[in-house]
Amino acid sequence: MQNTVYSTRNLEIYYGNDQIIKGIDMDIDEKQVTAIIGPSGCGKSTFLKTLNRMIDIVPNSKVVGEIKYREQDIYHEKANVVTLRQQVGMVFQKPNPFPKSIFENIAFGPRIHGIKDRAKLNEIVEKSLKSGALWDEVKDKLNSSAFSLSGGQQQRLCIARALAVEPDVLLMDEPCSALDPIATAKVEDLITKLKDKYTIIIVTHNMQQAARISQKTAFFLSGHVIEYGETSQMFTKPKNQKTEDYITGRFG
Amino acid sequence: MQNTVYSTRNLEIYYGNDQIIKGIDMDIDEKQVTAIIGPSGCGKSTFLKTLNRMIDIVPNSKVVGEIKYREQDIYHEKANVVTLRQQVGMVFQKPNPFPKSIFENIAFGPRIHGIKDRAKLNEIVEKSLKSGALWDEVKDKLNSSAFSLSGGQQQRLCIARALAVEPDVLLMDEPCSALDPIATAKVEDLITKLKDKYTIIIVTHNMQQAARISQKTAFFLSGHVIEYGETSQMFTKPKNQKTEDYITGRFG
Amino acid sequence: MTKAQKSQFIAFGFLSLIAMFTFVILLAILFYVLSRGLSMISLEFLLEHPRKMGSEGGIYPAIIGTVYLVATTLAIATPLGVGTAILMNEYLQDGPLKRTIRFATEALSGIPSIIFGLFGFAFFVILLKPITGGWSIISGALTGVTMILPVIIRASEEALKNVPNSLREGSLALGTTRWYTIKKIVLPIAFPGILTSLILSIGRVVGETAAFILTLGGTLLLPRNIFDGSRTLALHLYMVAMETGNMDVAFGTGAVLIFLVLFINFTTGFLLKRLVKKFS
Amino acid sequence: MAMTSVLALGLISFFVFREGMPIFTKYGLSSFIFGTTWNPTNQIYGIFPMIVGSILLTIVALVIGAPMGIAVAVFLTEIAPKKVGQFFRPAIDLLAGIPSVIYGLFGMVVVRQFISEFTRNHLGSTLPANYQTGYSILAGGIILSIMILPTIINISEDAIRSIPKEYKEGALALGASKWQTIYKVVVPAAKSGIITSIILGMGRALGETMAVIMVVGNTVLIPELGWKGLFSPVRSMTGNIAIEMGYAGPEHRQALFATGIVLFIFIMILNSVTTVIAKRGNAR
Amino acid sequence: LLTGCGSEDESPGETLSGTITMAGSTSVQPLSEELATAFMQIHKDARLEVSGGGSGGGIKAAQEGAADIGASSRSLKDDEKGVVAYTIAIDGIAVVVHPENDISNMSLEDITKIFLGEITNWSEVGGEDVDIVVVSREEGSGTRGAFDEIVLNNEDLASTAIIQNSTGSVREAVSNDINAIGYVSIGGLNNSVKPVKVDNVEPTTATIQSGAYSIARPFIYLTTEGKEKSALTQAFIDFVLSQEGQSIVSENGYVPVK
Ligand SMILES: Nc1ncnc2c1ncn2[C@@H]1O[C@H](COP(=O)(O)OP(=O)(O)OP(=O)(O)O)[C@@H](O)[C@H]1O
Ligand SMILES: Nc1ncnc2c1ncn2[C@@H]1O[C@H](COP(=O)(O)OP(=O)(O)OP(=O)(O)O)[C@@H](O)[C@H]1O
Ligand SMILES: [Mg+2]
Ligand SMILES: [Mg+2]
Ligand SMILES: O=P([O-])([O-])[O-]
Repeated sequence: MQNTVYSTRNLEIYYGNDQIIKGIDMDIDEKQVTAIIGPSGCGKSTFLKTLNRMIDIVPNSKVVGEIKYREQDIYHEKANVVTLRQQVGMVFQKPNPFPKSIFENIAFGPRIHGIKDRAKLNEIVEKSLKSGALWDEVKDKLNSSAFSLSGGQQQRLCIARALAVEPDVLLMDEPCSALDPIATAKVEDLITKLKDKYTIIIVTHNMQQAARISQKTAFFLSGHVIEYGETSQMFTKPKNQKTEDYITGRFG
Repeated sequence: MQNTVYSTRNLEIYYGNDQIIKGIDMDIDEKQVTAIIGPSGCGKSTFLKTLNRMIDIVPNSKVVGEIKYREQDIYHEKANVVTLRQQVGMVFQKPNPFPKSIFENIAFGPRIHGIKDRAKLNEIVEKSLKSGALWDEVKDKLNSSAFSLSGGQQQRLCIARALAVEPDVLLMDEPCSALDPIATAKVEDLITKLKDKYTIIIVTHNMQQAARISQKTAFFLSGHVIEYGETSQMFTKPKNQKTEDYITGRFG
Repeated sequence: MTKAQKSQFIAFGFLSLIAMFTFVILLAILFYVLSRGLSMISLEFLLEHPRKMGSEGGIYPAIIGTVYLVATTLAIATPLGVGTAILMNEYLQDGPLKRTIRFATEALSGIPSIIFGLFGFAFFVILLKPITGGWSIISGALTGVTMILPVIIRASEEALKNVPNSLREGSLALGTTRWYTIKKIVLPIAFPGILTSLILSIGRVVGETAAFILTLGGTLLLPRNIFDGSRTLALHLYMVAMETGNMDVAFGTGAVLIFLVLFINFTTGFLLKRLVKKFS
Repeated sequence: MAMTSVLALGLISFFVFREGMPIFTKYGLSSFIFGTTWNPTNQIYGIFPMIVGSILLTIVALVIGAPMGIAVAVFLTEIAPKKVGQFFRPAIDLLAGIPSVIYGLFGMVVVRQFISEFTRNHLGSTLPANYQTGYSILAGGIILSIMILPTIINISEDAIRSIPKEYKEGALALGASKWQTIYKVVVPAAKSGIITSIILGMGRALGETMAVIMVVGNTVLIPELGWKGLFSPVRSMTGNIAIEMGYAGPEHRQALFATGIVLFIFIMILNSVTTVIAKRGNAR
Repeated sequence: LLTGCGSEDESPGETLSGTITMAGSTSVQPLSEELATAFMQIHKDARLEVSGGGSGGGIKAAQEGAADIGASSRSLKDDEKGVVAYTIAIDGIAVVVHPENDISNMSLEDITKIFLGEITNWSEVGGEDVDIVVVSREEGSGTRGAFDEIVLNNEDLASTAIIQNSTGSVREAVSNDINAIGYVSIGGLNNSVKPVKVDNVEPTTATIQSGAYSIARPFIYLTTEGKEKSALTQAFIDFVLSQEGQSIVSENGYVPVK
């Protein structure tokens, strides 16, 4: 039995008056990949953003209910969102490197957390890029702009950037949807490697991707979790008719 | 044997210096649905836009090679693009009704092609909305803004609008990707009905959709047509390994 | 040609004609002012003091007055304007406060400059005379600040808005504070846009007359500090033209002003281009 | 700090109203606004001629400037090749950047002179003498129309550019010509932005001071009805303030601040209209 | 930058420094400029800022203390209190027409009628058959005040008159219009316009001094009553009224008062 990293209870999320997430109870386990699937607009991104409170920056958003991250209520008034986000890294749909050099992109996080020593920074950058499976491709041009990289490289850079602050969890919102097949394969490989050390929660539109890389899958529909369980089981014998309809492509 | 509506030879398309379509020879048959599938960025939309020369409005685009529509070279210097676009209607990914009433949306095309008589317009509007499977839903509010319709209704409105100028071919670029399952189902039904009178070429991301509604499927990858043939055959026994990888979701 | 093509041909021809006409008007104004003014411009004209109420001599004090006024106005308006823009775009959520500020900013930007002049006269010149020295550069500058504040706020906000949200998210998701994200990511990217807004507002100050005629005093003497009265080039042009009727000096001053505006526009154009390049 | 603009607006309103209100209470609002005599020496304050003057100048400026501005905006967004656009942009920025006194000077020396000669030579017998000086609504309107062009062009251009390209694609794909697409889809869809540009141009024309003083003659006079009125000299509200402010005795000065209040209210009305239009535009 | 904004801080006997501001009449302004320039040549540290605004503004500025010295180009009215007045010169108001206008002499009565709008055609006063364009100054102008009083007996100016707000712009308007008539300070004359004789008397310093030319008025400096003048202000007024100052007055075409 694995440790639970996140557990949500009666989680409801609103944008203004629209209720997007309509009561979700979900426990997410440590050191494995949890995939979230579901048709467009069902609330996958919204749910994900709530786990590291990135949703705070969405105007008029409101979160009701409970989310515990490692036993801590992250919406408790004393909760520290900066620390939370350091522990819970995030990778976005479109690669979003800063308009700085490759080196500075990776060093950005460690710097804010107080690391100034150049040797130490060098070490972190190398380590993170290696963990991000990008080191070999960029080691000779660390000072070039991050924009000079291809889309897939940029995405791995963003993953490496998130790893540089030594997170515990990685949230990924369709990290491959802007990538070509080859880049996608590389990122998938990377994710599979990372799950030994990190807890990964990934939103994807690509059912096959979910099947390939995740251990558990949650199927979202209109703000509800319709089905949540072992990936292998869900893709072979879904319990719910809607799940089956969705994964066989009858809609979405 | 059916008539060929389009045939392309050595078709190459460039945006600036980027070659997007890298030599396509393809014959498209009359009165059936031809689906184009392939991963994001492979050039599906670009190819489609070339068939009614909508690509002309993309700055720096260049088309090389030959496209014949019903034996006419559409890129011939004497070719009339206005007539071409009247014969080859187009439906876009996002429903794009004009900010006018439902009636005016449908009447727009006939009007610009010179029909002024109100009775005649009424008749066309009714007929087109019926063909677009929307008449029953909107017949009592023809003067309301098109924006008051739901997404799926808007998309059917756009289809009806295209039908109002009595086209021969309908090009559709992911017409359901912004729609929910129920609206998708309605549009798919509509497409199936329309294929008796019109030649339909549809780009889709949804493999199941292609399987459900098309008779022929072309698989595009990086500007090439990897495989093109009977849909039934392609989804059951693809000839090419890449096609198989793609339709079984190994990438994309 | 079909009917549609024919009407397109006529319409496009007509529109192009009007556009050309507009262009010609601009050229005509430029050409006229420069052709009458250029011959006046010489080193003496630029560096000498005026005599006979400006109808003789040069325009040196007006140049210096303009520089003083612009510098003072910007020194006060920049922190206020950029600060407000940061607050509006990065911190405030929609609410009464933001709406009030937005309303005030928009209302200010619509108010005619003569009203700013009336206000500046009643408030800075008369009421605050012990502090501002009455008609003075500081009175003019404070009046100018109220005028250009909306320009700076709006353009800076625009610059901040153009910073892709994904970069803010990227930074915040690494566990940074908002201010750190603004300082390290947002402001550096928005900088050219903000700079552009400042230069635009220089143009506004340089070109303004109605507000300054009531607040600067309009003396021909060289200002020594910001508590002295002064006149700007635009004010000088107006006063020379209206009080002395010496059109040559007026056009000479006009030509100098046009060069100034050209310089300002060139610089903004350059900055904007850099901005665009950065994002493409 | 962010409250500076709120503070500034508050102070401005407060001062202008405080200084101007006594006139209303003393002589009555309607006699101030509808009075046709302006004779501060004898304590008669009626600004109706100035209100009429401001409105007429604005109308003439719009009649000339709005169609031109919109035409240029359409030309630049939809017709002109990129190269031509690159030529135009700096030209329009320059037009916007030229100080108003230069327009005034040009108007006074060139436009006024031209109109004066034209009236002398062609309309000498039909127009009264003070309509033949060139100091006129027409001169003011022409200069103002040039001055508001950049506002109208830039804002209309933005409005047209921000039309979703889907509309255009939709129309073109139905076989509409470029021009049909422009006038049947693009311009109607950009309507609220275009109207906003006109109203902002209106505000600019109404608020312009120095250039107007230099070319309109500043006579306190209600122009004749009809085309002849075009050649009449007038005084604008802004001109009234700027010309007489320096000279004014206590009550006279209050009357000028009161003129400011009226102008202020005009502008505020225009501003709210733009806000409403912008809101409606966004709501779509 | 934060230095010397007041003039109160001088003690007499030291070299004069500080700033005084003068505002008001645009007719007095050119003379004030000359006087100030001469004064500043003697007192290098002094700064005399001269601005316009018009007589009404000058009087007001002196009353309120907005300026150290106000300037007016007409005598004070009975209700204009709270100021100390120093007459520094006498100036004539010349009636001017376009240089190509044939008329060079007019009766005062005709001039009155023209400005009242009772005569509207040049032929009525012996010129060509064209309408007259009347150019006047704005409310609050000292020149206008004096002209209205002397020529129009305070009756209302023709409502069709073009209004210009400074001596220079009246001159400009008349010089641009062959049918125009206007009036300006004689110190403000130049050859772009032609002064006419009034009842056969030419407007010159001599005829004004002798009283033969009747359209004349004083130039007045005003200071705030009951407020002690700064040493600099006092020194400047003393200078203006001195031999040296008055010779500058006559050099510039005005009638000295001493
Ligand atoms: N900032 C916002 N304000 C208001 N509504 C929003 C906002 N962001 C998203 N929504 C709405 O919330 C719903 C859920 O959005 P969300 O982005 O979570 O969907 P999703 O499942 O991630 O879809 P996709 O697969 O398209 O990314 C959608 O209907 C969307 O329109
Ligand atoms: N206007 C344009 N200018 C330059 N490049 C473009 C333009 N439009 C598309 N491209 C590029 O051309 C390539 C093919 O684009 P296209 O839109 O045809 O892809 P697609 O197969 O339709 O993908 P999707 O499934 O995402 O719609 C992409 O790499 C895209 O970035
Ligand atoms: Mg999402
Ligand atoms: Mg596409
Ligand atoms: O400017 P004025 O001398 O006529 O007051």
